[in-house]
Amino acid sequence: MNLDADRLKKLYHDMLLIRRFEERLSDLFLKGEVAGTCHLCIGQEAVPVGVASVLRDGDWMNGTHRGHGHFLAKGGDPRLMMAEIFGRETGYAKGRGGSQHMACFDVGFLGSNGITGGGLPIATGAALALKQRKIPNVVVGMMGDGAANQGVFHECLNLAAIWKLPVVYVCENNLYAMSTPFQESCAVSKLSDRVRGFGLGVETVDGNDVLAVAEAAGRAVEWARSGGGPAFLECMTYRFCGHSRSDQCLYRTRDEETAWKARCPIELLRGVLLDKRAATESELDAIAETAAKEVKEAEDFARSSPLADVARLTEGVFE
Amino acid sequence: MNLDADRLKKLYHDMLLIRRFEERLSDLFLKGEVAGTCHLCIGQEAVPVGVASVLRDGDWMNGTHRGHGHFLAKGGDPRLMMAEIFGRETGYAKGRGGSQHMACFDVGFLGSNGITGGGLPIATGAALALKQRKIPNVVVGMMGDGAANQGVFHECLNLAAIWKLPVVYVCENNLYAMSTPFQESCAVSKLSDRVRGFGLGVETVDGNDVLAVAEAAGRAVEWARSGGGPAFLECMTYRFCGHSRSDQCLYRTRDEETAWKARCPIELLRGVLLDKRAATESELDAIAETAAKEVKEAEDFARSSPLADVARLTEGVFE
Amino acid sequence: MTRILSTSEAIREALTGEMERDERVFLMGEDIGLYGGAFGVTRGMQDKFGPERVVETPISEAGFVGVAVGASLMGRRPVVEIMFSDFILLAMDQLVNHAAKFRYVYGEKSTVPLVVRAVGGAGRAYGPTHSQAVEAYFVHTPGIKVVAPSTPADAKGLLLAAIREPNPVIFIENRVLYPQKGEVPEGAEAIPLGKAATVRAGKDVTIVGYSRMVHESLAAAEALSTEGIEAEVIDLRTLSPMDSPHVMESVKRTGRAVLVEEGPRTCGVMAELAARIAEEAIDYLDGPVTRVTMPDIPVPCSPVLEQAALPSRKSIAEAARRLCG
Amino acid sequence: MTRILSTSEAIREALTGEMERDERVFLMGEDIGLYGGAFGVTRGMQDKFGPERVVETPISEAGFVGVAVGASLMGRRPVVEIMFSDFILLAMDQLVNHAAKFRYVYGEKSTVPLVVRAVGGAGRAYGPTHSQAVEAYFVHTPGIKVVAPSTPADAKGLLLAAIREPNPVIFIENRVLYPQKGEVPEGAEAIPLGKAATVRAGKDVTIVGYSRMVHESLAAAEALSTEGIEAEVIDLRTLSPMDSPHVMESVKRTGRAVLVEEGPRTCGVMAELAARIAEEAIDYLDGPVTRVTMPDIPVPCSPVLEQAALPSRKSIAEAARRLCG
Ligand SMILES: Cc1ncc(C[n+]2csc(CCOP(=O)(O)OP(=O)(O)O)c2C)c(N)n1
Ligand SMILES: Cc1ncc(C[n+]2csc(CCOP(=O)(O)OP(=O)(O)O)c2C)c(N)n1
Ligand SMILES: [Mg+2]
Ligand SMILES: [Mg+2]
Repeated sequence: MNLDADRLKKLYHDMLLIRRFEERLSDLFLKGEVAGTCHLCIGQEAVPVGVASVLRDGDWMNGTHRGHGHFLAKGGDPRLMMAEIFGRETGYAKGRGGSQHMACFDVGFLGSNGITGGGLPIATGAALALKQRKIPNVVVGMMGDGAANQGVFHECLNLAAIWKLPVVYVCENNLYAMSTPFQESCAVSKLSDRVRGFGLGVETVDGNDVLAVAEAAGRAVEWARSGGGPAFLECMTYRFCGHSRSDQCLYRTRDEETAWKARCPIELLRGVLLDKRAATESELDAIAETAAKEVKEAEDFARSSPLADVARLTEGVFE
Repeated sequence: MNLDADRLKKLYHDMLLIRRFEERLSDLFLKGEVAGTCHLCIGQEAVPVGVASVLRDGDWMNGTHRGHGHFLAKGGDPRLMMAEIFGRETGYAKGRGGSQHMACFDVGFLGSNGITGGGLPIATGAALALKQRKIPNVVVGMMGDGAANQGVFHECLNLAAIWKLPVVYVCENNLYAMSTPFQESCAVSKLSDRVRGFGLGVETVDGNDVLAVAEAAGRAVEWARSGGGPAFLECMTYRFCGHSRSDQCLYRTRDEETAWKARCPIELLRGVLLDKRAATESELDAIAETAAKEVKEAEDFARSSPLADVARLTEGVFE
Repeated sequence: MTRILSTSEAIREALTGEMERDERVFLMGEDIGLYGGAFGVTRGMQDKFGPERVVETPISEAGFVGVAVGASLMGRRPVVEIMFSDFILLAMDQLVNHAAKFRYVYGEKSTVPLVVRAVGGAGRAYGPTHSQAVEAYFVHTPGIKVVAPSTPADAKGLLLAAIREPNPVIFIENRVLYPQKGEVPEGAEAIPLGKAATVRAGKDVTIVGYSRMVHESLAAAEALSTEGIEAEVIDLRTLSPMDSPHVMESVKRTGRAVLVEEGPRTCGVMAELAARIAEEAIDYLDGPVTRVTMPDIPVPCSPVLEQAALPSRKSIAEAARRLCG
Repeated sequence: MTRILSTSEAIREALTGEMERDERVFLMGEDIGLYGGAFGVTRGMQDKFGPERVVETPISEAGFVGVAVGASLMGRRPVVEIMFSDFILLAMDQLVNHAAKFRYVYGEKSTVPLVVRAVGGAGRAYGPTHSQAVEAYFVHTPGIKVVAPSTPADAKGLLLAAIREPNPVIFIENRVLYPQKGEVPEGAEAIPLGKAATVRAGKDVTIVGYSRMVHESLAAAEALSTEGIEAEVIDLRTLSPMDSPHVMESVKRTGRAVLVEEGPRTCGVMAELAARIAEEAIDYLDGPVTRVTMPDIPVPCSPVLEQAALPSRKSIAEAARRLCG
């Protein structure tokens, strides 16, 4: 077994962990065991996992509203995440942030964010901080195709470009922002064409092919790391699930869904692993079991944790 | 004398009216006869005059903070404008708006605007209104190169492009936003390159050549009028004066200023008029005198008008 | 004639009616077409009126709110939906520096007949960026009216008034109330802006609220009644201009005021009302003015925290009891 | 040791001192380098510290404020200048939905040691988009502190504290005060946030103001004194958290409160203070709480209108006189 196989298996595991984590969440929300709403990234796992795989210690990432995958890929602890979503005192933010607002500086995760596009200036500012401190690290700013229509995104592109900041904007173009088709919210066929005009290096890639994502992300990250300035990576992908709990996906066809589901990023990688004989079926099944077990542990941890502490309701606004 | 000569002489007059109006304002502000601050467009007159010259009845324009030229070119009454700047009851807004906030719907002027870039969504929305009413008119949204860095500008570009709105964004790229050189605030060498990526028709033109401006604006306006959607016109120009009253222009060289002043848009057009024998020296001098007289009358009107009426201070917030 | 409708239905009826009556009225917002908006309020309307009058927008809050301001200046009557009122903060410049100022600043032709429907309301564990109250920002802003109905009938009548109003209006909806049902008149009669309503008569204490807090206040009043305390409950309905004379009349009678607000306390809507009482009615007070509000914290996501943060019938009754005790 | 400095000089001294002391501190804003900012406050600082620490930005208020939030999360200490405080409305989302919420929402490592210097102040005929008061928006926002000094010494001491503060601070400067001079200590001692100051002792009425209105209040107090009315004048200095206990102590003594604010009245800063008085001190009042504020209008450009709109020593004295009469 070579290193490459290890790497592929890790990618496989990481995608599966996200998948299992969210499948479970989906159940829990539907059953009403967890309150509020949440956005699942089932089908899009290749993007965060591929991108995170090329990051080094000291690199940062932020997450969107659809951020569980981003956080898990960057090293978030599924137990603390699950506890947060369950509103427990042991959660990443003691139950205050919930599904859309979690951060962990120890693993380089700046935070997921409930405001579409709102995390992009934060990522850009983090890159400015790295540059000021002359640290050879980069920041990845995650976003969706919908976020690309926020004004502040463009302000950030320009700021990052003129200051040559070590930031890579990674867009999960899953063809929809909630129910709005990408093609109806953008007059050009690729976001990378729009972004190029700001002076960034850009690329559009198959976002369901984790290896293609990793390769392109590797180029973008090295460009940013080596002082070339910001880059933009558009990953074409698809969410298999609805936008949020209540979505019935009336705005897209079952055919389109089927076609994309046939290109499941996890199955695609499984195919590669088997093709290359980098792993056996049973090895891969074992990985899947590990992932399932981690999710089970996370849920047990969450359930056995105390609810958020009402006595401390007003604490923590200020340091 | 042919029609063409009449047209050229009108352009000449309109530019001179702006020039004289603002030269007088400059004096008045320096002498402290008028309070507050104001932004003069001396040196940039070719842009509003060239653009306005291709507009028809029922077309609209908005103005920036540097908006006297926009308003005068669109048909603003110098007397009411001067009265507004003098804070008189007879001013366009009874003294409430001042130099940066004047509008007149009767001449199709949506309003100048103290917020850099803030008028662009207004212009875009006005274009939406025209489109909804199926009226074959257009809106011109004026802006500076600095405004091009506002997020909302990009949101507007995208909205106008996907909705194919009859709006033409005209950027007076005078190489500086206050003291900030264009090249330091934008990573690409032309704004039109950035805007192209949003799916608009774009062009960059010599903004000191009123005929070139008129020609390019004519193309853009006809494109928008005929349902082609939005267009973007970047006019390269230069303000001969400081940004505002107190500016000493330390951020640019005297050489650069001299070079641009040698390309005064008014002198350039005068040259054309004489070359083409479209007018005689004395005819042109007479036009200049007319312009000076209009400004004098405007000032007299303002001075002889009553101050804004304090008794009505709180009126007019709501209809 | 009235029927029983939910708040969402009542709002949809107002929107539909005005769009039928006035071709200048159009809707704008994210996912308001096929999806019907995040909470289904405009469901079916794009089918009925077409995409030109139910205009779906990209996620560009500053841009499309500004576009609506521009269109309204030109005589259109846009009704914009902000999916979660928290996102209105992205459009603050367009609302405060532009829409709110234009008529005063440009003159009387520059009216802005704009309605922004901002969907607020905590209590559903949507977390800090999807639950906060934003109304006080606009109540503080000269040149913008703010409305916040509590019942289906008021939602319809006040929305009709807001759409017909020649000035910008922020119309605060509370999503927790969307499914709540009530009698709604069939006609198209507007309820004038700027008028509070006494929704329960009482002599011992005046409880003032708006939007969902009216219901909590009424429930508190019921509980108090069993203890012999008769609370008068006033629904502000319009927050700006604020019908403080209506409140003053009641407070002068009862001598006690409990002011309830779902949003954070400091400089909130009820701060203003408390200030006006302190200016106009202190001689009539038998006890301190009492506010019952969310504490000055972001809205936490966890249901137990969120519920603890929100004013409730219990905390309102408790405050009234203390005041009357 | 103290020297006489103008307010701008005092602010520059605080900025310079902190930048020398702490390499994490940097400045950000439009035209703050060579130009020194629209009012020259940072003049010469880019020469001294270089463009990496005095970072000039394009006109992208939302973007660069957000960038500063991100940098501060990472332990930098950005001090952002907003050229005219009106423009901060473009950055509301980044400030309210992000900076103000992060620590509560993400946990205690996510602190935002950010200072936003917002240059406000009416009275110079700059017109409606260059003169309005924005502080109340932030006083209403949980998770952000708001400071508004009135003297050069306070400007320096409070700015030092704001920069050292681990939480986001909106630092309201009044450009009309920039040239005003006063004694300023040489050292680098911070004045703690959250503490009001009694700037004139008196027994008959308490006048509370902040920023430029403190000077108008003091002038009013002098005038009143000649009529035998001794006003106590309190400078709030920090608006959030608001030192209402300090005010309460005084109001309970004098029995009269005149609250002065340059911004619009409804839901303003003084609405909150009036509300707290109504909650905590009504038993001590000898007359209604009285606010003296700008009416609820945009700030008009014409000098006569603007002056008529602004509270002045005259209108403050008049209010106090009425209250004491
Ligand atoms: C400022 C803002 N506007 C609107 C929303 C509501 N909203 C949440 S997610 C979403 C769609 C985002 O689309 P995209 O960026 O493509 O990400 P995706 O959901 O497809 O992952 C919308 C409209 C929001 N959270 N924030
Ligand atoms: C939102 C906003 N930010 C900053 C300013 C201050 N300001 C006024 S004009 C100006 C420069 C504008 O540059 P540009 O758009 O190039 O127009 P120009 O002045 O060159 O005509 C600035 C920074 C403002 N008025 N509004
Ligand atoms: Mg998407
Ligand atoms: Mg410029």
